[in-house]
Amino acid sequence: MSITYLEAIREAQAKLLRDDDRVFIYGQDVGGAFGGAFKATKGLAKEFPERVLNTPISEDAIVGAAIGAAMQGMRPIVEMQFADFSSIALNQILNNAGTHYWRTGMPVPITVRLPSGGTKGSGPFHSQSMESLYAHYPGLIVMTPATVEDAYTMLIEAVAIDDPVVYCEHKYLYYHLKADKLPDKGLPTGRARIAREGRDLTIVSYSAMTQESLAAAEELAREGLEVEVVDLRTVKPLDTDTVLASVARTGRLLCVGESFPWGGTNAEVIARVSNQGFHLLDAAPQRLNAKDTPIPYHPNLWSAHRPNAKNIVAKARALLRE
Amino acid sequence: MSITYLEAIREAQAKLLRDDDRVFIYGQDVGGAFGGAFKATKGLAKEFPERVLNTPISEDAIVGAAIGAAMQGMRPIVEMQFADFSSIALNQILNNAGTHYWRTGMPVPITVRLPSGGTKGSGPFHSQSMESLYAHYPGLIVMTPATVEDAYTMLIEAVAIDDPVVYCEHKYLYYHLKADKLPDKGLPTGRARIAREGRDLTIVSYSAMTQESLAAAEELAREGLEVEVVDLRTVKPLDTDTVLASVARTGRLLCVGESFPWGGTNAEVIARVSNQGFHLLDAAPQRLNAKDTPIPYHPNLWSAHRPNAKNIVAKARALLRE
Amino acid sequence: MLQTAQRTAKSKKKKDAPAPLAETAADKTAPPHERFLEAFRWMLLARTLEEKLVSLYRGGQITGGVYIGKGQEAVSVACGLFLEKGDIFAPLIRDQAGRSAFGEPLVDVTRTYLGSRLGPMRGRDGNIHRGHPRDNELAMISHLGAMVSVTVGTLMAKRFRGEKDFVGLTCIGEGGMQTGAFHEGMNIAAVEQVPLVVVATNNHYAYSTPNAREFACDDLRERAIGYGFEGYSVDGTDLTACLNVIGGAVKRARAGRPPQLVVASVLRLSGHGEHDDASYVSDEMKQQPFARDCLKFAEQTIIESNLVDRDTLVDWRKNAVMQVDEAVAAAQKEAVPEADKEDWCALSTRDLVDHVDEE
Amino acid sequence: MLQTAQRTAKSKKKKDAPAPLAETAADKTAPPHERFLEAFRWMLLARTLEEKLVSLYRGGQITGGVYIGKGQEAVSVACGLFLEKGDIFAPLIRDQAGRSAFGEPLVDVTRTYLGSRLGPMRGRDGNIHRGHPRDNELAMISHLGAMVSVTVGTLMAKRFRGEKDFVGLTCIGEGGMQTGAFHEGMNIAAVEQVPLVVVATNNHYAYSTPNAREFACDDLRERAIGYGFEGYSVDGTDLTACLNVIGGAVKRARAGRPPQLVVASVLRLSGHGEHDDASYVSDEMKQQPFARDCLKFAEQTIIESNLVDRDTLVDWRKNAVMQVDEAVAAAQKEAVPEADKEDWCALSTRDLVDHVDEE
Ligand SMILES: Cc1ncc(C[n+]2csc(CCOP(=O)(O)OP(=O)(O)O)c2C)c(N)n1
Ligand SMILES: Cc1ncc(C[n+]2csc(CCOP(=O)(O)OP(=O)(O)O)c2C)c(N)n1
Ligand SMILES: [Mg+2]
Ligand SMILES: [Mg+2]
Repeated sequence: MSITYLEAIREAQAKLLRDDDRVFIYGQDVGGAFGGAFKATKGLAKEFPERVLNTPISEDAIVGAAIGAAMQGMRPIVEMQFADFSSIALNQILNNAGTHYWRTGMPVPITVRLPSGGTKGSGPFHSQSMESLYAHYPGLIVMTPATVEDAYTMLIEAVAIDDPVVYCEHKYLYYHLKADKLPDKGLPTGRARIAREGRDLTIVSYSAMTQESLAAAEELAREGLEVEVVDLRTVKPLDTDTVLASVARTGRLLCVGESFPWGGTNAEVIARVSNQGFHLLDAAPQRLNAKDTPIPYHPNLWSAHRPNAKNIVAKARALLRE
Repeated sequence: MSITYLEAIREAQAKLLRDDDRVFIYGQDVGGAFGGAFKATKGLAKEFPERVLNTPISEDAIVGAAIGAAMQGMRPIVEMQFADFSSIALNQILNNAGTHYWRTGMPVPITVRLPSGGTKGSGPFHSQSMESLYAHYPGLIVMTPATVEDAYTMLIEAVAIDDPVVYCEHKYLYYHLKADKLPDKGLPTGRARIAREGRDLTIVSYSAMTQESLAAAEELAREGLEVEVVDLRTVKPLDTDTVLASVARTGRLLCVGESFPWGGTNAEVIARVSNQGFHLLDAAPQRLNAKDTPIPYHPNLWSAHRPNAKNIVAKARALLRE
Repeated sequence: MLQTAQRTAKSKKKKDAPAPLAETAADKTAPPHERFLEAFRWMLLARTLEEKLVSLYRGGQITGGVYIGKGQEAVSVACGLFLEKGDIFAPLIRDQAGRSAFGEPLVDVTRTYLGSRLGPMRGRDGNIHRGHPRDNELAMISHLGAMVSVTVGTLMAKRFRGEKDFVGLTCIGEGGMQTGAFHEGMNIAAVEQVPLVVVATNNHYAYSTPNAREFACDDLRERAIGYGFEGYSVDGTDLTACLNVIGGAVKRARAGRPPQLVVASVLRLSGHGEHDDASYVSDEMKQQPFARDCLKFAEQTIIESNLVDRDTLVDWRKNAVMQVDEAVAAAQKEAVPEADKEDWCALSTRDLVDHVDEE
Repeated sequence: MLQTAQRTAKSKKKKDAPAPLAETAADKTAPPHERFLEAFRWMLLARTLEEKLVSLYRGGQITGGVYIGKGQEAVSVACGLFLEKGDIFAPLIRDQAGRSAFGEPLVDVTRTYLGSRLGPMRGRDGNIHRGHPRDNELAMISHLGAMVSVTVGTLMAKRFRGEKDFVGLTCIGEGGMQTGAFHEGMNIAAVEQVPLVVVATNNHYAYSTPNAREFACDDLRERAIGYGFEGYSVDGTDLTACLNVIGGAVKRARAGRPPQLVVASVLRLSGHGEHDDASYVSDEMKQQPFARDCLKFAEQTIIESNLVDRDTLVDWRKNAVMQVDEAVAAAQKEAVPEADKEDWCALSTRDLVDHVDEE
């Protein structure tokens, strides 16, 4: 049996609905026989008609309602149809969910699923990676699973956590990524994973870029270059220790992320390593981001806009030459 | 004659309205005899009743309307009552204004004024610094004036620029900061300013934190420590060259910003210097941010939440000891 | 848990108003004039408290803004008075009367305004940004309109859990009705068919902005039908009318009718906040019928129809002043927060807190 | 500048439809049946084009989604047909007919779907996310509701400049009406009293979501009064009715009446996009009167009332196919964008572009 990243997300939600009647799924087109724009909730409304609910096109109210339900003891999972549309819910996520525990002492355990990242032909408004906006503000946990196993266990973890979680699932991995089976448990939340060991260079990445980085590492291995790939898993909290330990081994750091270049996860990782691991670095830390324009529709442009194995390899080679 | 930071913003808008009939001011309570929550448009509606207009409490539509007017040749200035409420307009700013030129070839010259930053007793929703959210996305210029002179010339520049500008004016500086007169022109947009020269340490800051940094530099000077203070003026574009040149002189970098710690301007500056000026650094680059919680209401908490001259001095001393 | 908390709130409430009247608060079948008298006493308490807050503010003893509900007490008290244990209340800027009637202890107000560490917000948030979510009094965020959908969610949760006969009530101003969040919240309430009452007070200004620049329909009540709400108007200066119309709306929502919108008309009899002299409010405005002071008018009714004698009114006033002074004195004695005693954690899950720089 | 651009558009339009009829497009006093016939031809052209796009999509020649307006051509064409030089049009997902009637060259559609570098979006954006802002055809962003306030702003600008007799028209679906952005946009249009027409098409689904989970009022037209709009309903399957009602709304807005809301009722006769088999649409739904195919019904009217003979209809169909084939062939010949030929600048002010890392 082989299961995809997308199926893992559906399986996690099925399990959550079965095991915990505080859980409900709320979002556009998640219900009925349809099961969501990406089918991440396919079949769930049949089994749990009262707890898998279609909503109006009202992202602010969808998250607002989830917050209210969480205050009353529920464990809502919100599906945004695309991460890009969470801009409409951003105020509820940052200013209501993110501040509530600190202000009142009562946490709001909501999980907001963001189908994130670029895919061919999706264009400026169906391709965004928004983890950096949410991680910048206090009070939120931001998950960015890069594997089928993590997609499954981290979503279950997200719902278990008493604090609000923004769960960024990558649309490019939905079908591309497969595993043989689903684990019962994964690494603890907030712990990064050494996706591949190596002693020449550390690549820190997350979500779909972990897969591109692993492909790049493969290729570089053929040249005898041993690249260590760190998968952050959550960008907030960010596992600085694991990153530093890797840089201590390699002395070289390349950060790879799909979001826009100014600020964001790559900048944060480099800032931490430069600050706490300055003496560990044998060369200037580098980063690869998407370009600083909207995400293009045409595949020719899109494939050049996002980092990919090819330019990761090039950047890594240059860095290894220093 | 002495003029405050706030008066400079009003003067700039008066001049813009007088010199250019494409300019209009749009926002909550900006009109009538009232002239805005902070009086930044006081008296302007009297002189230009048709071009200083009160709006409903509809941030999304306020910015949407400004975008439409800009497409038709106007030069709207939007006043958000507090930066914090721009979360409601964020979608129009990022996804409409920020993408329009790249998508269609037609820029939308809007200026969105964000009364930003903390003041005593303002609490979680009237104190935010949001420049990092806007700078992360493509297509926007983000200004953060730190002086009365810049508040004036940069606002005039903002309206002259064909691209959308997010103009972050700091509420703490409104009354605290005074100048003798207003200049006709300032440094070019995108150019950082050496606010104080020194050869021992570079402090990179912007907005109100430039003032705290200068106060810290004063104090350190008494101990014979010469701190160079770089005022970024715009956080996007970010003047890497001026920062690097300063670090080349001092070998030490401390970034000071008032926004939340994860990501943002401080991380971006450190990432650039570590990447492009790695060999210039004699010690690990440091940063001081606000704490990673909502901004507290009580002055005892607020003054500990934001960086200030006192802990800048402490951090600088430690860094100079390395 | 919720219930204990609720009980504490109710018992605290007994402390605010003398027992006999407080009892009738629970007893929703109280004869009209008793309900009216209890409402009047909460209004009196709110007005007394807010006058005190204003003087503290003028005396420089309150940091930040002070936002009062002067002129809106009749609407507000009716919002709190008909809610029972297990109901949800999401008050807004000008709901001191309703908060007290719902069971918010007076000392919570003074603690929050004075930044006491013992207050519900512990000095982390201030003034009207307070609540007891565990006691079903939601803590508003500033962004207007945002609390409508949150209230809807609390009611969905109660339905999920199989609770019965509950309602939720939230308040908004005519300005806040123009936010997208309000629209989405109203619509989703109707789609989910939750027992929600939305009380909108048109006090004719959003800060300095008059109705003409806020909306363009003749009567905001007309929006109800477009959402699938039942809509009512009420003279917000008339306590009797407020009790009838808002009480009726709560009853209908509880009985399973569609969500209810009540639009009250008043004039804000203060500045937007105490920093604001409201010089933009014309004398002509102040002559309008909706500018009538609801508290004065209620007192007049009491006197004219002899509901209680003048001595009792004097006692009630004294009692209100006493309670307010107690609440202020108590909060003033208490410790304010100190930075080094805070743990500065925005997450309840301590081991998931992110550490940007090692200190 | 705007005018030249507009002229080009209009002349391009001549190319799409044969001269005599195109002329009547400008001539708004054309006798009803000529207007009807012109409208029918734009509908036919849109249907023909979109059928072609679907086959290209099925053949794997289009990257990304294809979103068509099948069943909504009568509403859409009426949206474009009454707009004149200097008017603003902000079309949405299902407005191929209206776009063509407004003057969007057919080749822009094929260029955008096929990613030609010569298209208005130059391969940077695709499918329905296209426009000619300089020709007053706004380029929608995906976020529903966002274009309403943008259209309001364009009309405010025209008023600032002292222009006269202009209108703006924007389209929305019943799903998009539930967004906060739509609410804020409607309200601000009424507050600013701009000459705006909003045409909302209730095609009974938002993607897979039926009306029952979208809103809870009986008739969305009832929202007009709450905004201070004038509201009308129309059978979106009846071209004559669409021309009368939408044409009338445009006329009233132009004449200085309040903003106009027209709510049309139809069934989406396709999937949400071509990737969607719409299996969630019940047969019962498909039996409803609003499920009638507006194009078939219009053609039936033409035949029954003998407006033109069958040969002419055949010619028109041929002409539509010819135009579509031309537009496809042209776009297919053209170069697609190449990464190294792009300047990757999101700002028009080149010297203000930020450079994160030196390359
Ligand atoms: C989304 C949003 N924008 C702006 C503000 C700033 N603000 C606070 S109160 C207020 C006026 C509110 O008017 P209204 O809703 O009528 O309530 P009232 O103060 O009259 O009781 C404004 C503009 C806000 N709180 N939220
Ligand atoms: C704010 C926002 N949320 C979600 C979406 C995703 N989305 C695109 S079209 C659509 C359905 C639109 O339904 P409706 O407005 O009725 O238009 P129709 O497709 O029926 O013509 C949705 C949910 C979006 N575009 N914008
Ligand atoms: Mg008001
Ligand atoms: Mg629809």
